[in-house]
Amino acid sequence: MRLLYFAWLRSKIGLAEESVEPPAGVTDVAGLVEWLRGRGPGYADALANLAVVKVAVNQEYVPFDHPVGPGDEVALFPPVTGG
Amino acid sequence: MRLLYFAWLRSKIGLAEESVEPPAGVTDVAGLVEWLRGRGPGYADALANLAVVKVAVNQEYVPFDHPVGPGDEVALFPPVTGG
Amino acid sequence: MAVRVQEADFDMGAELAALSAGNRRVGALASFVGLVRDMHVDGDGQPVSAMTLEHYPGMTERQLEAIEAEARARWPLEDCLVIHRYGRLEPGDRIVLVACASPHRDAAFEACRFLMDWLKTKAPFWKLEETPEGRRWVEARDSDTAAAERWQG
Amino acid sequence: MAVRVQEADFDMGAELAALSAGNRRVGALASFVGLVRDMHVDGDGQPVSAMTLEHYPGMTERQLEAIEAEARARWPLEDCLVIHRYGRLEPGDRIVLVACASPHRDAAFEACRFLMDWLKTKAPFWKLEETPEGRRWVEARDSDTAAAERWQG
Repeated sequence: MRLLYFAWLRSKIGLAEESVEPPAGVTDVAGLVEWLRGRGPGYADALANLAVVKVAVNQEYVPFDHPVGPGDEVALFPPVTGG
Repeated sequence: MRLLYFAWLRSKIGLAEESVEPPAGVTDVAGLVEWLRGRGPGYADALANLAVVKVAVNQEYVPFDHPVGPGDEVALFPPVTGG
Repeated sequence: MAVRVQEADFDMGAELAALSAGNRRVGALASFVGLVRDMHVDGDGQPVSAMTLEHYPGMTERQLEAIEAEARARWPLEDCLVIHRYGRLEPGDRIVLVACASPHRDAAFEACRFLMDWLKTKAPFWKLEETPEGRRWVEARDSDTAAAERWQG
Repeated sequence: MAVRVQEADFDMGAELAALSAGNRRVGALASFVGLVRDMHVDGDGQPVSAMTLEHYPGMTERQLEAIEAEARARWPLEDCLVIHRYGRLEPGDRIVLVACASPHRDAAFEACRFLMDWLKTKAPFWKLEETPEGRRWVEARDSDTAAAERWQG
């Protein structure tokens, strides 16, 4: 699974992207986020408040109960501020 | 008094502008229009339906009961269609 | 602030760039360009080969300046521009440019639309269309009057 | 129809002219340009010396294309264009251009505003401002979310 982080999530996690193989129990975005939080203080800090975290799976916005699997591109980022 | 006609009022009357000296009884736009109607069939035709005639006195829109006097510039024209 | 009534075409890029040039408070620039269509405005299918825009010199500038001052009183505009052409124009030709520069996009959009709605109902211009059946004066549209009335009261 | 995500600036005049070129059905061309201001968007008085726009390549184009397709489904548009820049920009620089060409001015104005509202809340761009107190990520504004919600349902 390919993970992408943008804006302050990227700064806090310290990575722009990574490839991960979460345990079999991780089947949706919420589970993935929970698993990521345990990977270090940067992740825990970045993912502390999910009210300011948006998720895209394969470049489409999805809710936290959306399923994720091995081949997916999952992006985590703050609410957008373009325009 | 200087009179200006635009668009189809100009075509019907056959003049773009003229200087007139209406009789003393003509004191407002309505009186002026009534007097103009008597000046010939072109005027009568152009001024037959006042619902489609707009008036400006000294380049400001006015209602038909607006006063007019010797030094005024009075313009008669159809509803505008610019833009 | 500027209002121009002219026979010549205008340079959209240069005019728009000038509205925010050197002013770092401008975050939003909304604009509108009206062009001559090859079909009558009310969509009766009558093709239009050209049109001539007549206006009332003097009163036109006065009305446009009054409309622009009203827009500037209603919205926080850093600058605004109205250019309206007159004379003979062909399909595809630009007729009018309205542009509003503001710190905020809502103000820029609203003021631009307000100016167009008022210009359609207040600025003394008249369109004479050339069609296969001859020339005819375009009639004022109720929808334009209704659009302008939204801004009143 | 076109959506472009690019680091380079764009030529407003050329882009706008291209939208109606050769199409005699276009009577209305509404456009919006967003520029970098020298002050923080929420007006807290913090000066901004520059900003860097980060985006999500791939998803950005996808979202912009989806937003544009939605606009074309809602309004009778002859053409429309969205250009959004990324990278480092300074006050006065252009960030975004949205333009809609239609036979009718209401459709052109509405679609243009719709696109801007959705772009502000859906297109994956993030602004990092440079201020005297350091860099900071711009926070999303509730007013932008509210503006986008007007178009729903």
